[in-house]
Amino acid sequence: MDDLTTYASNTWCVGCGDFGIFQAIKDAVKRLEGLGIGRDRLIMTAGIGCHGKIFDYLALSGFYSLHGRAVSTAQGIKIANPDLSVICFEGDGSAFGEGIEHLIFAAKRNIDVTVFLHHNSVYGLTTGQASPLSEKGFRGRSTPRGSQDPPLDPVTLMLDSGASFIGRGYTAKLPQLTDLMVKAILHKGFSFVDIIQPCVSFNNTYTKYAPIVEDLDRPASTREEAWMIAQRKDKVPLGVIYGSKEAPWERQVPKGGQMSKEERHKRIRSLLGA
Amino acid sequence: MDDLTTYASNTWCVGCGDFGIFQAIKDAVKRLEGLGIGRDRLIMTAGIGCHGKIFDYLALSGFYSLHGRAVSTAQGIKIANPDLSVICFEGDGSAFGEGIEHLIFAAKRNIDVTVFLHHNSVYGLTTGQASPLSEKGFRGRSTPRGSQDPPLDPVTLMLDSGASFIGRGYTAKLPQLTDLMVKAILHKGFSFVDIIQPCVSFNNTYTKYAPIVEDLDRPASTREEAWMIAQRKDKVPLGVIYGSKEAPWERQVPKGGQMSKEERHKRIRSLLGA
Amino acid sequence: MTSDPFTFLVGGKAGEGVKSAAGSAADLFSEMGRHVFQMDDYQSLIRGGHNFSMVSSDIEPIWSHHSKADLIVCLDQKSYDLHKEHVSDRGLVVLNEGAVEGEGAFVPLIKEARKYPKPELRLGLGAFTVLCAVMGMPEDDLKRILEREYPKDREVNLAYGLSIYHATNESVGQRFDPRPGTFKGSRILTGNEAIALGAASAGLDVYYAYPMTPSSSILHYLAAHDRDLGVEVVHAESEIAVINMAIGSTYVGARAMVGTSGGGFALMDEAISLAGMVESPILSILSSRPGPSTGVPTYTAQADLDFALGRGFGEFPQIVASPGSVEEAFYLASEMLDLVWRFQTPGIILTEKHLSESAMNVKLDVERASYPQPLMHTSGEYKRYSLTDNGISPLLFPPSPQMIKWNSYEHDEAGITTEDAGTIEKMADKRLAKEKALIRQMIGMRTVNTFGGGPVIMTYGSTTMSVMEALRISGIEAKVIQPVYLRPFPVWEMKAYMKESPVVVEQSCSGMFARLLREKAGITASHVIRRYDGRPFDPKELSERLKEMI
Amino acid sequence: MTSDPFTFLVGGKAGEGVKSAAGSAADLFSEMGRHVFQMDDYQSLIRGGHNFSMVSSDIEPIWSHHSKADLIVCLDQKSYDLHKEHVSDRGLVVLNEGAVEGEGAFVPLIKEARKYPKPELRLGLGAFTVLCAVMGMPEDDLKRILEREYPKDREVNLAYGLSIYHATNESVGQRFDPRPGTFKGSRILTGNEAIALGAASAGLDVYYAYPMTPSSSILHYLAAHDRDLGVEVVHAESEIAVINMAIGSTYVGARAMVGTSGGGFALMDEAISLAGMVESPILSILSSRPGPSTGVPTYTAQADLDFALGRGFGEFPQIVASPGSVEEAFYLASEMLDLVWRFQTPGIILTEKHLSESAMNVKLDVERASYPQPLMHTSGEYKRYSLTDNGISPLLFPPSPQMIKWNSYEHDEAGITTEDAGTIEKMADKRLAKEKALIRQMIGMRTVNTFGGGPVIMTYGSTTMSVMEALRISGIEAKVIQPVYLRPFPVWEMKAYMKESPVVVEQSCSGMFARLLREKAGITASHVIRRYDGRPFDPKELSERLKEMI
Ligand SMILES: Cc1ncc(C[n+]2csc(CCOP(=O)(O)OP(=O)(O)O)c2C)c(N)n1
Ligand SMILES: Cc1ncc(C[n+]2csc(CCOP(=O)(O)OP(=O)(O)O)c2C)c(N)n1
Ligand code: SF4
Ligand code: SF4
Ligand SMILES: [Mg+2]
Ligand SMILES: [Mg+2]
Repeated sequence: MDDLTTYASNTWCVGCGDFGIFQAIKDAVKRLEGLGIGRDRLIMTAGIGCHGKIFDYLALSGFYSLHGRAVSTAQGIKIANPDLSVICFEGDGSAFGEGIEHLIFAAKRNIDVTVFLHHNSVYGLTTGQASPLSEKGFRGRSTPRGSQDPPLDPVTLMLDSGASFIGRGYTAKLPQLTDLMVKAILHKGFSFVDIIQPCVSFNNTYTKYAPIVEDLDRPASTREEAWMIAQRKDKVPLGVIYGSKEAPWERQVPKGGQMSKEERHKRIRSLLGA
Repeated sequence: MDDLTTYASNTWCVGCGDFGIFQAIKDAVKRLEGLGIGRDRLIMTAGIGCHGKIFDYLALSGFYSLHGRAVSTAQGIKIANPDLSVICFEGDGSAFGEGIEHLIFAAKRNIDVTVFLHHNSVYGLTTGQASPLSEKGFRGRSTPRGSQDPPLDPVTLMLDSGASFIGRGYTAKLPQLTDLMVKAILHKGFSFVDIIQPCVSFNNTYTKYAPIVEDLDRPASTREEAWMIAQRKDKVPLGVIYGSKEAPWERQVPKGGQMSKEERHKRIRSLLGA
Repeated sequence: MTSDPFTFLVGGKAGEGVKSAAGSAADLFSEMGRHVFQMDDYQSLIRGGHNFSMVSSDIEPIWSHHSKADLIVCLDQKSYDLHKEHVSDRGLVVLNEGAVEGEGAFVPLIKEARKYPKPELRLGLGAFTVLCAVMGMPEDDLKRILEREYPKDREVNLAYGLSIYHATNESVGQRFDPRPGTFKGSRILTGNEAIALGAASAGLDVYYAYPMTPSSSILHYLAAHDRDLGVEVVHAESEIAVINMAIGSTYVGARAMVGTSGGGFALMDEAISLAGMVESPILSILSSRPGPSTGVPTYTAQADLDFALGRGFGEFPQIVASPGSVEEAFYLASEMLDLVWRFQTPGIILTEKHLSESAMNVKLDVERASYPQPLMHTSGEYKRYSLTDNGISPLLFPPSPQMIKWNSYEHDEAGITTEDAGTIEKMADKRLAKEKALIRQMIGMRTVNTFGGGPVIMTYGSTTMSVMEALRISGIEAKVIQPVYLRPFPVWEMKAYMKESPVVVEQSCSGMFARLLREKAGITASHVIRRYDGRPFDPKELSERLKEMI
Repeated sequence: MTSDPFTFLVGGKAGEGVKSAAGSAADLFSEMGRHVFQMDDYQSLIRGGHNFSMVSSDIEPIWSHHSKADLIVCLDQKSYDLHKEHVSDRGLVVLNEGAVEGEGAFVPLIKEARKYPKPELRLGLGAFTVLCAVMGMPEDDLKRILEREYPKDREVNLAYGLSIYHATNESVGQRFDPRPGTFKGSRILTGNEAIALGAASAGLDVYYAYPMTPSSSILHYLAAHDRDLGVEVVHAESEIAVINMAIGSTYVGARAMVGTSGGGFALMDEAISLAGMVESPILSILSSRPGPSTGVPTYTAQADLDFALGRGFGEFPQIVASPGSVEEAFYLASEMLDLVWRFQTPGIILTEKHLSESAMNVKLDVERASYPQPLMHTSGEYKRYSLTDNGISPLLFPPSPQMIKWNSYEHDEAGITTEDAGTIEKMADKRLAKEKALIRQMIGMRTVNTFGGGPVIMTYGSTTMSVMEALRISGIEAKVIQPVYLRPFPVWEMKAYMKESPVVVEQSCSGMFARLLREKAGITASHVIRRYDGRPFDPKELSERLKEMI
């Protein structure tokens, strides 16, 4: 057991893609330390689902949030203390079902938090119902004859909502995933990493993705280009899809100058005209 | 007072774009009657905001829903009785702020309801705060120094989410708006009409839009093309932007065969093995 | 007829078929005409960890599993370590040879399974076969039963099962001889299945849900039987969508229901208030687990009582009821659907994981289920919120040439928004009148169950089952009072007990139910027996605590 | 010092400046050293409709507007039709000449305004000028005051004002001579502003909200003064985002607050339970309007009492308090922020439109505000949920080399998820221990206000103001008991009144507060005076009803 792993016993299924994400983030944390981002300043939040269990296993400070709300919790942390780097582990049910509004608005704000999407296209922890990212026809316990509608595309939606960094990784390609994580965390502004994460128990997509994943040569240089990349059906591009230097969300009240009790009271007295 | 107007006293501000929407829907209802869709089968839902007041004024059956939930209410009506045509009047705060998840999933399902967006880029009824569709820099009572982030684009988002009919109208161009409404309601599947609706009290956009609106020659023939149209910044295209014949959401339990009490009890007895 | 209890416990990792082994055992005992209770204890994970299931059965009606088992089959070491003390005096512990160390009889469960693909998946079948063997089942019966219970991969399963059968016969032989009973023709159902079927019997048209333990099996069951039952099932994007869609469906006259647990129901709160205002008859199932917040998802608790009773803002009538057994769950679901349609107001069935996911064999009479027949508008001008003496306005559904307006704002009789002081007051009075009418109706109904006689014990919900079983096995004479309806609280019945100092039994830390009794009916408990570690009461332990107190 | 009441009423359409005319009048009386109460009655619309505002003032402390006015200025016909009966015996009605028909003095308000652009927007200024004139204000004073109150478009406003001044002098002349008082150096604040300032005094760092009447003015006020006060203000996408962001902010030690009304607060319910579990000190402002559901957005009610008291699922301590005046709102906001940080659990300030949006002039002592100083971890290994006698675990905020884990699942001391029975029980006990510690703390605090002596009247929240004013103006001797804290309910103080049969006054239809008194403290009301038409009590009418009863 390394020093980034807690004593919690790991209950992911053998072969689950989540192990890859766990390994990659540990490697990323170590790389970031080399780059001056100490693990004390790296705060995680997590949604509820199999993905969220990373909260118990990873020895970082953080907040195990509600199903669907980890992106809001993350933003609240960042807003209150912009000196922290905030990373958010989310499931596709949690982030694109229950709490999709928060993801869209975090991207719109371009707030400097990073979201890692455990994209297994299924509700894992609740035993395999269709998720918003499940293929049409997915047979789960709530759709025994197959789901009716096509999946949302996370990259397209994040792009159109205003995310300034978008990447896609695959739990079977760890060095690339680690790399993406480091880049996403270093990015100033909202960053989103779509991580293909097969669920061996309810949606084993290793065989589906293995032949169609493909590394991108270079990131798209415009949103249009990135959108086109996202529309590809034949291949699933991996790597940084888009990255731009748009101004991130900023506090209106500079945090550096957090006011003393005395200063505050003085100002309130003057507001009260007393 | 015509027979589509109730006795409720109208409290929209003089000059409000909502009057245009009110007139257009009344004209559309009459046109639809000519096409065999009686007003008894046309059910409306409305969100909470200035837009929602149309519920009180328009003499149709319907459901004055919650802020942000009119699209869900509409779907519940359609699911329970697919023989009805369901139209939903929504504000940009209600539909793209509070309840954006429902809009996205209605589009994803391609369920046969129609959403009319009162797009005034402001929270009207709560006295002028920035909405998710407000321009960057909008000064409202919650953003006195100007809002920080750019607006979402409703057409792009609806397109990404899977809407099969998308149009844009303008309250200053009534015949076109009426036309769009009729087409949207006749469309089988999820239809969305983005209606530019100036708010004379808090965001008077008549002068902004008048010079830049432009009629589209023809609808886009692919989603890609439609997406490109939506990205245009110089002109604001009006008319049908996209329309396709994708299979709409369908009941799994055919409504036609709604079961008698006797039949149901028989089947339950057999399920119980009794 | 004397008692002849028998309890089977099987433990192992998630994914090893523990639950289905227990399910097969339950089928077996039920077929023998015995009464059966099955309780599954599992963790919030998909593979690994520790799960166990218990099946208790008797020739008399039985209300709970017992925590001392006659046969314990340990598929893994953890099961042995955790449960070795739970063996009854005459009991037997069977160990998975090669995988588990300890005292007991070794059976080569995994060894034999390794001869076939996916050996772990077969262990449950092996455990069930052990049970059959120690009960002395003839080989032919076993074959027949295995084919029925494990129809997939038939050949392999049969071969494996027979090898375990022979191995068990060799190492243990017949050890038990549970007597056949007379309870024939019953059906094994979980509480959730009973609720689903009860609602379906009352004409449920649409069920909306977002998965959440321990309510999800209602969704799964109805989705699996949608066409059979004529119930449209929608798994929507969130609980907020769920409840708003469902309320939308009631607008056109569809009988709609939703189900969730605390977190999801909290999200529905705004819409419960909406239902109060538009007067929508929406029925919600709230199945509890330990909270607050995400809490302990797969375990049981009764700490959502205050929550269930305090839904929504503003004033409007609400109905909350909680069933005390699987059988009651069935009839109550239909009765509640009837009530919400009669009074056009939201209702909640409050239950807990212990009832939702435990199974009993029951005989149900579909004809006894209620079937809603709401008050319909017949003729003349229609006004959705017409003022009547009892506050109930007749219903009319589209399509109709008349205007039917449901409105979340305060409204006039026609459903048009109002800010007029007089109308605001009248409409508040109308909703209050409905509450009074509801109480009049309830006074004529059975709202409280009473069992037996003697010193008084008060309890409710799934804990009723634990109390009943504790009394049964210990022979304590007591009178059990179980309010089925919790809002409006049946003070008219309960005030008869104002002078009593009952023992209260509940699964909450702060004693919520005892407080409710005190505040609503002036009943002060002499003792409050609480359990709040996520586990249901063990009837034996409970009976000992009860003995000290009464 | 005898009483010298004076009431000004101005009515017109939304957009005509009714509210700001009343605001200017309030400033004027306040400057005279008089006590002031301003109540705005407006509809849920932006232009048109009917709004009116009332400013009552006296040389003695005053707690409410009066509904009989000494001067009524009717900008439109509706105002006249609705308010002509509301004139006091000595009172005067002024009519907008040419626009309003009726009995009274005509002043050419709109006629003169038409000489300038946007005439409607100036009517409020005109109404205010009428007030100045009938009070005999010298022309120079008027000029100074108009320049201060209407700084925009100065020239035109002054010219218009003077024309109205002369016209009024001609047609009416001086009619009133309200005496100057001694209450100098005060500041006019609404309840919402007082809450905002009270929280800011207690070190508020972040305020999150989504607009909702009648809470929105907290958002507007703090947004307008964010840098002055050092409070970051975020208008997020929904109330669910609001509360989850706010709770996230508390994780890093920021004092966070949210504000909303019933609908928005209902949506926050899941996160309130989250706060209970992670032990987040989050303070919420719940400002009520008539419900259920969308209800009547711009009016007042006290029908969310049960709602405020019953938030969240599962068991955890909660603090609910409701201020009875603008002054109390200020101190209570700071005290509540202190308490939630001390006990690391969610708190709610329950108030109503009538207090939130009504204004009083007050003198506040910022030094008397509380300032949270939570228990911090000092040394050694850090465990977020360390078990202590009183259940309170020390806090530590990132960045820190230690691991700080807040967890919505049930957890061990370090914050790691658990399903262990023993740990589940311990953590439930820990949260219950905090509740007990909270009660011990509250026993040493002022939790109930009592005023005067005589027969007992019980009330709470903004209705306290109506009751106090009713007593003052009628000279009825009575003892007013106002529980400021509602959860935990201060039974230790209230049980002193168990033998009383108080008159209860509240703004709910079903008598929620009376029920609370009965259920929690065994206090049975002799009479419950209820008003639930969206309007606050009129002190005069209330005093007459009280007279009959005590
Ligand atoms: C409000 C709420 N609704 C439902 C749940 C139940 N729930 C827990 S995990 C989960 C699904 C998780 O799916 P996903 O987010 O894709 O995560 P995965 O398990 O696949 O990693 C659900 C529905 C919950 N915890 N809270
Ligand atoms: C849950 C909830 N939150 C907030 C409100 C208050 N509210 C009423 S209308 C409105 C804004 C309306 O904006 P929009 O939807 O754009 O409608 P418009 O008034 O501009 O037509 C808000 C925030 C509410 N009614 N319900
Ligand atoms: S169920 Fe799927 S996502 Fe969950 S741990 Fe198992 S393999 Fe992973
Ligand atoms: S505030 Fe704006 S949107 Fe509302 S009625 Fe007035 S002009 Fe129309
Ligand atoms: Mg998933
Ligand atoms: Mg708007």
